[in-house]
Amino acid sequence: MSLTTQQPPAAAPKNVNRLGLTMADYKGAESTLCAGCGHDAITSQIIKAFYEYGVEPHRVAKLSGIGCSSKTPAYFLSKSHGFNGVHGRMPAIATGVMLANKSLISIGVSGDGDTASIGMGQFVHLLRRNVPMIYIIENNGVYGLTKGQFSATADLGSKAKSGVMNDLPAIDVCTMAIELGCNFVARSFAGDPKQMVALLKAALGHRGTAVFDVISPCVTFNNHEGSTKSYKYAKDHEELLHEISFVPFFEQITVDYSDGETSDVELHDGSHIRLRKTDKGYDPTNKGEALDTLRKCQELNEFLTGLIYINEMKPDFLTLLNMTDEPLATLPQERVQPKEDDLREIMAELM
Amino acid sequence: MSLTTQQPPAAAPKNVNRLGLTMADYKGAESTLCAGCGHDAITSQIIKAFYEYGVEPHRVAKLSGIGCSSKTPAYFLSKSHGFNGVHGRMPAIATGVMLANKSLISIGVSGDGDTASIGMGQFVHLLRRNVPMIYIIENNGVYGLTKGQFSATADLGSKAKSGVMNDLPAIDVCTMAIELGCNFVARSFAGDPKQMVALLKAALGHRGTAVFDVISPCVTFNNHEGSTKSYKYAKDHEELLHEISFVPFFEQITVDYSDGETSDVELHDGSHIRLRKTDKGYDPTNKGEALDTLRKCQELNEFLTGLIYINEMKPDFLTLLNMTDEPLATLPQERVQPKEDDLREIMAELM
Amino acid sequence: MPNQSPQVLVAEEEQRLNGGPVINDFSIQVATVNGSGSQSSNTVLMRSIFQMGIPVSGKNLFPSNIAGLPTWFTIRANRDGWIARRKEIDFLVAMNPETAREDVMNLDPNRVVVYEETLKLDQYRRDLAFFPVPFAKLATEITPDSRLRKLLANMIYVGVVSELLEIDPAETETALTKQFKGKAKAVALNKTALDIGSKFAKQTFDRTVVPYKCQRMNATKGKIIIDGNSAAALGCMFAGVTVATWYPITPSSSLCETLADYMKEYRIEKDGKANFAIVQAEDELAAVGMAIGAGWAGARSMTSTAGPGISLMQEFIGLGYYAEIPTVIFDITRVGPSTGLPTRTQQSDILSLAYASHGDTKHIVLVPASVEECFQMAYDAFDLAERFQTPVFVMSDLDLGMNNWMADPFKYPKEKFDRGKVLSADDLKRLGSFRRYADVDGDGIPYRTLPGTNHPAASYFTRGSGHNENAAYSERPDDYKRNMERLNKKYETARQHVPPPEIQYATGAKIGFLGFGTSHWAIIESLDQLQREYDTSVSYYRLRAVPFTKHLAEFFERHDRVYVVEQNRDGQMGMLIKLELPAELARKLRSIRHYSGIPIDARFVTDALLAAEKGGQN
Amino acid sequence: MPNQSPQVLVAEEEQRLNGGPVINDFSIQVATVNGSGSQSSNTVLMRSIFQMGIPVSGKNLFPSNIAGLPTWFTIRANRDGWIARRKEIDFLVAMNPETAREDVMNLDPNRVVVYEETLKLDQYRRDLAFFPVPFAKLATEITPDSRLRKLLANMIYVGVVSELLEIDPAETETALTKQFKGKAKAVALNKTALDIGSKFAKQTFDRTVVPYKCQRMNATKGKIIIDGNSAAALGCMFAGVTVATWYPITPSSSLCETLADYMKEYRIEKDGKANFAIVQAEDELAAVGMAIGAGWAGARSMTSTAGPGISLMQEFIGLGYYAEIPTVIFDITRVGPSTGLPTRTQQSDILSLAYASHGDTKHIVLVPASVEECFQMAYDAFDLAERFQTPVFVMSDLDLGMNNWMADPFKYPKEKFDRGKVLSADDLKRLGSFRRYADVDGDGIPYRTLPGTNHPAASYFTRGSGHNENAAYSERPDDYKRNMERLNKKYETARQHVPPPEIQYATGAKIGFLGFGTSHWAIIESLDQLQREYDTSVSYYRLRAVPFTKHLAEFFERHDRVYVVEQNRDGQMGMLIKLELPAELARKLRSIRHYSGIPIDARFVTDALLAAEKGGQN
Ligand SMILES: Cc1ncc(C[n+]2csc(CCOP(=O)(O)OP(=O)(O)O)c2C)c(N)n1
Ligand SMILES: Cc1ncc(C[n+]2csc(CCOP(=O)(O)OP(=O)(O)O)c2C)c(N)n1
Ligand code: SF4
Ligand code: SF4
Ligand SMILES: [Mg+2]
Ligand SMILES: [Mg+2]
Repeated sequence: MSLTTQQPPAAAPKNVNRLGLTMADYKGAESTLCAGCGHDAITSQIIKAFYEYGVEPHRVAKLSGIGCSSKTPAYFLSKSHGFNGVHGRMPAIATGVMLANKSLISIGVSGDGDTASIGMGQFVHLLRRNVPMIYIIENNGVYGLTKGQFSATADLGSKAKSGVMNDLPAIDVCTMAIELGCNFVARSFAGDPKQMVALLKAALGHRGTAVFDVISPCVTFNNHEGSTKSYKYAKDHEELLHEISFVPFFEQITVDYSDGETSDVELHDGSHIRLRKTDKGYDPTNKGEALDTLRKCQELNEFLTGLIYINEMKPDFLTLLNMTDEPLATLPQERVQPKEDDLREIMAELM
Repeated sequence: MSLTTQQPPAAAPKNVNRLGLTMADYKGAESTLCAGCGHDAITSQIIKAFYEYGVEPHRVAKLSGIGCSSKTPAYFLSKSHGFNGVHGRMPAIATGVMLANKSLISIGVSGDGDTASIGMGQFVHLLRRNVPMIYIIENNGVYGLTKGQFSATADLGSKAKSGVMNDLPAIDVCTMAIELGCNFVARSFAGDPKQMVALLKAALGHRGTAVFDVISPCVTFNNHEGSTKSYKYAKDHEELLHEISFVPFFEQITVDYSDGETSDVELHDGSHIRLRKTDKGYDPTNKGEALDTLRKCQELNEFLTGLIYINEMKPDFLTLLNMTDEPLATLPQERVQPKEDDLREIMAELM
Repeated sequence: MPNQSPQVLVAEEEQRLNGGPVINDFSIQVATVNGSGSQSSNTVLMRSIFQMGIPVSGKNLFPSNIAGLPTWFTIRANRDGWIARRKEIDFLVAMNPETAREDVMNLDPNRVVVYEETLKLDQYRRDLAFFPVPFAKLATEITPDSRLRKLLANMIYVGVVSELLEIDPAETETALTKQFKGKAKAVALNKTALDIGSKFAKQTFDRTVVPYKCQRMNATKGKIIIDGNSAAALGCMFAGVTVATWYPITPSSSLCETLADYMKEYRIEKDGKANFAIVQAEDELAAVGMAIGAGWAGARSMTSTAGPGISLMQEFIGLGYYAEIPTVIFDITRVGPSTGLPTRTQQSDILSLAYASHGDTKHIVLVPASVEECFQMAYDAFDLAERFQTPVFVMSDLDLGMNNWMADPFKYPKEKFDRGKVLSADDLKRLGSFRRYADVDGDGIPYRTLPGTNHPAASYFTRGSGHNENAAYSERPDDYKRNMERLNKKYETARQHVPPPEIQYATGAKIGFLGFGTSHWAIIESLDQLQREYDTSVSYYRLRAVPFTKHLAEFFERHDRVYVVEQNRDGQMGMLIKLELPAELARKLRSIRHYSGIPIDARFVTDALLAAEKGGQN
Repeated sequence: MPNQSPQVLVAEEEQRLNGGPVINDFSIQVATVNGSGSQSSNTVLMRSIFQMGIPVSGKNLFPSNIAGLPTWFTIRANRDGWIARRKEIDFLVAMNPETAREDVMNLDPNRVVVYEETLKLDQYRRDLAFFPVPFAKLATEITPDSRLRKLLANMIYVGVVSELLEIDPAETETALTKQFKGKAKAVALNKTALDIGSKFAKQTFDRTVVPYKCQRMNATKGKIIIDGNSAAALGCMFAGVTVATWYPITPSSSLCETLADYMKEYRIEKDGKANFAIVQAEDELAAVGMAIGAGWAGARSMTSTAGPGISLMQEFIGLGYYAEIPTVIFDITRVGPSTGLPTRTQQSDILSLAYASHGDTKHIVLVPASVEECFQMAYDAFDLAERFQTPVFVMSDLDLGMNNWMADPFKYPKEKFDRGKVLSADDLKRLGSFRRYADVDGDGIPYRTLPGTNHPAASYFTRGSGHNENAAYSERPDDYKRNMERLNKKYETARQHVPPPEIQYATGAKIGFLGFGTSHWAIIESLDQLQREYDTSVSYYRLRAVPFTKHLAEFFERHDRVYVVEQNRDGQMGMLIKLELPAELARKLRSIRHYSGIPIDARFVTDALLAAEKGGQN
């Protein structure tokens, strides 16, 4: 996300961000989700991250598919344009939006059904293209909106409320994303607001597809004993990669980061991600290590959270297309319509 | 593929297989592909493998999508039923076919466009389900039938005939398959008939989805200098995992296989795959090793051939569904229509 | 059809209230929020009335979300058997603070309101009978568990309403026991709540003030209550479906989910193995692809979906048509276009089904109007699909599919399945060979073999591209044309095999209704209204399938104007009819359209007809 | 329209041959296999005739594979300017051993055959003029490279044919140089082949035996030759398209491929950067999804496909309709259903486009008949899409899209783009706020803002589910109905903005043709045949868009019978017309249908009309 280059206001008043906006400016309509739904927790953290980062709301495009999760863009950033499309096809819409206006900051919210079931094909190709956007999967292992059927991320052996067991293996969207060349892959948990906000801000500093898989329990259909996507199970099986904090490009890096306990990753927009290693020691810029770690955790039925993989060197799709700097959407007629002489030349060729 | 349990004829006459059929019994209509097309080479090896294995033609269902590759089921096994469906959706058809008649042996032929572009979603979910079938991808990096556009397996930096370079990374269907839990993943090259036949026979002995990615040069649109899917490039960059040979279940295992130079894998139907290690030493039953090896080769722009991954322990989809032994398609009315008393009981419940 | 009551001269509603208690003719609306557990209470209430022998119907108007938004459940009791939606609410149970004011304001005068005391609804109107109940407080008497209390408040209103309507407490108890069958603790708890409600009402209110009463009658004996999706699921099961594939979508999900439940009960063989496969696919393209694959391989296969799924299935449907593969596709329609109103009802996929897919295509569509027909047509669809070797649609809708309907018990289908023209290995031994796409019998329907048939002549190659009679690839213009003309002939043959219409010629009637699906229930009640209130006889043609049968032209011939009643904006069934009829008959076609997402009601039909007839009759 | 030649009394074809050489009126067919490189030779041959000032058209009949299967290229030269397909072949170039016998047997008597000597085709018929040529042998004279020899044999037949038809060698050479422009070696080699061919013919044959001759005339001066897809691509480029997304499919691929070529030439800015994005999507669902996303964000976006793609796009199209998002969708139609005959032509996606998607939907469809219209309508489609905020279809076909057509040079569009009702930040400053789906102007068309608009009131939320005028989520029946009625009004408004029909009232005519798209060319020639041969005047209505304009009813009013000529089995455009017209006019509709996959020809139309008129005129 190439962000504004505005400077921070000299002495920012309290309760406003560097743009002078309040948290309320980043809120949306009231949620109609079930009380306690993980998705609402994510919505709150999106609001917080965008507020703290100081994103200009009018530059944001909120995109989604269909599902409880896909409804949430209506619940944050009401000053941004939003587009709630059809089931599983948000990636195509997002691609079109970014082609039309590269100056936008796209944030997509999808569900596990929306992404990993019906949407798998488009998800794969979005990653392959590396379309710049934040892509959040609010992952609850079920189809919430259609009342609790298993999705393709439901874990092998997870029990439905009805007692039926899922006997197909889960699709791991993070592994998939890394394999497909995605250069920002993170995972978090709706019950961990702090980590989520740091990762969301990091995603804002990144340019390319930032995949953010968030375990987001469905309190109505998948929060019971036997479920592997419940609050309790997630808490019990979380495997934290690192403590993560975020230093935005407009803040001075003050702490010394040669300290062996932390490592720093510089993002595309000049912001920094600071990782305080847990006992494991983990290098999120190493693709092989990322994949191995994911695989190992999978085998142990643990779920890994943190910044799993990052690579700030890979060009995004719009860069590959070598497009002009201004948004295509609003180029004036003079620029996009060749001249009369051009047509004459073409016609002459065809005579 | 759970195959016939027929015994081999005591003294089989020459030029017939254990069913008494000749190679001609496994041929199909004349090919209409371009002379020299890799797909035709694969067709020949399918004929050979099915002949040598002694598959009963009437038990085979040939399935495909749309493309030059997808036409080929018309060119082999004319005594088998064939179904050339719509573009990219062969997996769904195959799943339906196997549900209807589990005694069939399904062989699907697809292209890289058919599988990795339009068909990606269905391919992923076929693998997740582990539907028993042989799934061949005749991989030429282009859309042959629509005249040479890049497909999603075209390598980064590969040049089209027109000189245009592909600037998106290739999707590696083998990596994808292994990640998604596929338990038989092999890769070969249309220019290596011997390896292909051995792997095809191994696929016949396996139960579950057997993914077989075959680099199959398109002589018309992708066999030029600068292409990474040409005969020459493939030959120059092939990285052979092992010499492979196949011992069908109906043949005595005679050679001693404790010999350090070879290793043996027993397949579901009792056949054996014998791998003669190249200098590398490679264990195809180790998922991590398989993925690492693939990744390393990818980085070196080499392409790995051989049996990349195998796991004979995983149940296939039909087993998971706990279906009755006979084909559902032909169960008599008495078995599939509950009795009048059952309806009466149900009605009483609703009163 | 219910008996027609004697003619009355003014609008019935006002009349009733002035002339003493109205017996067995009223509607109750429970306004609540979804996810609050009122569903069971409403079912108990509806069943209690049903068990008293009074014809009843229940319609749930719910939002497209999971919990916390306004939901209205309407029960209509009608001694004459009219079970269509009725616009007017007689008895409101106002449980939802958010909508309570609007709910009350919408009532006609002199209606009854039961409500949570603290909402103080009596401040809004003076012309209603208000019955405040301290639901929350009463619930605390039962349990300290706050979640449970919320649920039990729902059963308390059942007690209150039963008392006020004079429903036999024994019936309510029976209904309750049935609802929580096997869960003794739930039965006991809910029974307590029920009793608290009725006791409170008895002690606090004068029930004679309530002008609506239930009196035992005998119009429901031996009948069942079921929703259309369950009925269709039963039809599929008894049709011997073996492969069902689906992707969740409202309002169709419950069809395959119920099917799965029934199949686990009745279709597991002695050795514990299933003689069926039900697969939740990754999307609708896969669902229909699997169904087509299975149909090709010989299974009785099906899938079920709603509008968005039908749109996604278009390519595969064309393959099914052109390559001639049997499968059954249920479309439980909802409000379109696009996502539309996913929890509201409409009949607006007609064009999408009748001509589904690009190129020249035409399809068979069965259109059930009742739960009996959901059962029967689901059953028939499999025979038709295999007979005609083509995808067959069953077009139901949300109102029929997801609401509970009273019905006669379904009849056991005793005929042999029609598995269509399938040649076995023995047939081939006799015949020597076969040509897959040849019109041997002159009916346009070719013969097929199944994969796995053990005969050297059995195999053939199926494709969605051009083919000749031998199923060989062909681009020859004559092969193509011959094949397309045979497909057309097949469609013509189907006219004689699809369910014929039900026709009711009213003596002397110059005008007729043409209806289908759930519009039926409003139409028959409107017929009665027109007769009683306006002395107007109208004939009625209930269409049950596309393609149409020969009866259609006859009906138009015998009337001056035919009003096609449908629940969509564009008059889609009328469009199909226009295309089918000669112009001199098509000119008689008029259109009555209701498309707000709420089920159509009789008064709307009656008024629309009268307005149109007044407006100009040419 | 070309000048009509004087009336003749008997069928022209036989006549011609008896009365001395036929000047500038014949058809050549080159029978070959695809992938053999004959395409350039055929283009050179066609261009040579064109350059002699003779009206000409070329049609390629090719198989759905890449190399080695029979292909026929037909050139029609006609002094009167008739460029529709003509069934009869006058001059056969038989290069394909596989079909040579059948090709020869299909000829009418007295026709001319040039063929590879070794095929010995003269054994099959005595009533043709045979010209054996040792192509293979002649080619060896040029090069020892066997692959090259095969290619050059093709240029040799151009030499032979040119000589026999008396085409000016200078023109052939010019055409050749143009064809291999910039490739000096290829020019030289091919020139040698050309010369060898003409020399051989000159030395070996008596060219006066050939009854067909080219004579210079002046009917093509200043004209261009182009295929419809390239013309459409140019239309898009000059309409300022910025985002084009596509998935390869015959016969539409060349549209976006050509667009990419032109854009790289004319739409790269001074700094080397592109002011457009062209993306090959992973499938059609993605292609249309990207186009819709881009349209929503304000780009002039488009995609291009054929029938199977249209089927796959149905869900997204419904979203575009209901959420009101502009984009342009080209459907270059081919033979359906399903994969059908992918390399043959048909007009059979009409219903799939006009009512695309589930629910109540109606769309704007533009129907070009000529390459000029491909250019112009491609251009117009962007204005209409943005004006009406909806997906707009351009329905071309394989015949128009992939074949070469003669045309006047395209006119530069000088108007300002119509970007529709888009509110800028300045507008919002003035207005204070806006309601996304309100019908402010009474034309059904609302206002929109683009994402990125820097004003606090700019944002709104787009969805395919129910919404009110403020774009807020709504399930209210009244909101839903109001919105759907506004969408209907918008469609009605569109009638005044789509391209009107071209109408030709023949004086005194009681009957009329109604045609559209490529059927046009057969119809205008048929009009001439009917006039000259049967003294029958017929009016002609060329439909250019759906929805129809007010002219339609008028045309039907003024005639007794209107024959809708179309290239599909089911008479799909006739169906749309029936639905639109009052019944008393609809009864006048008759249907002439050609659907074998081969382009329709004038004689077919003439014969069908005469048969129908004879058959009974009520
Ligand atoms: C084409 C199509 N098929 C099916 C549906 C029905 N549908 C709505 S949401 C949904 C699943 C949502 O699951 P998920 O993406 O996991 O979101 P969640 O509700 O769990 O947040 C489905 C199947 C639809 N809207 N469109
Ligand atoms: C829905 C649909 N879109 C597009 C096409 C056109 N099409 C036919 S084959 C093909 C690509 C085939 O490529 P691949 O699968 O790699 O096969 P190959 O020809 O290279 O063997 C395409 C795009 C189609 N038939 N159907
Ligand atoms: S159903 Fe589940 S996912 Fe949907 S809102 Fe409720 S808790 Fe959240
Ligand atoms: S175009 Fe390519 S893939 Fe197709 S048949 Fe020819 S060589 Fe094979
Ligand atoms: Mg989910
Ligand atoms: Mg390919």
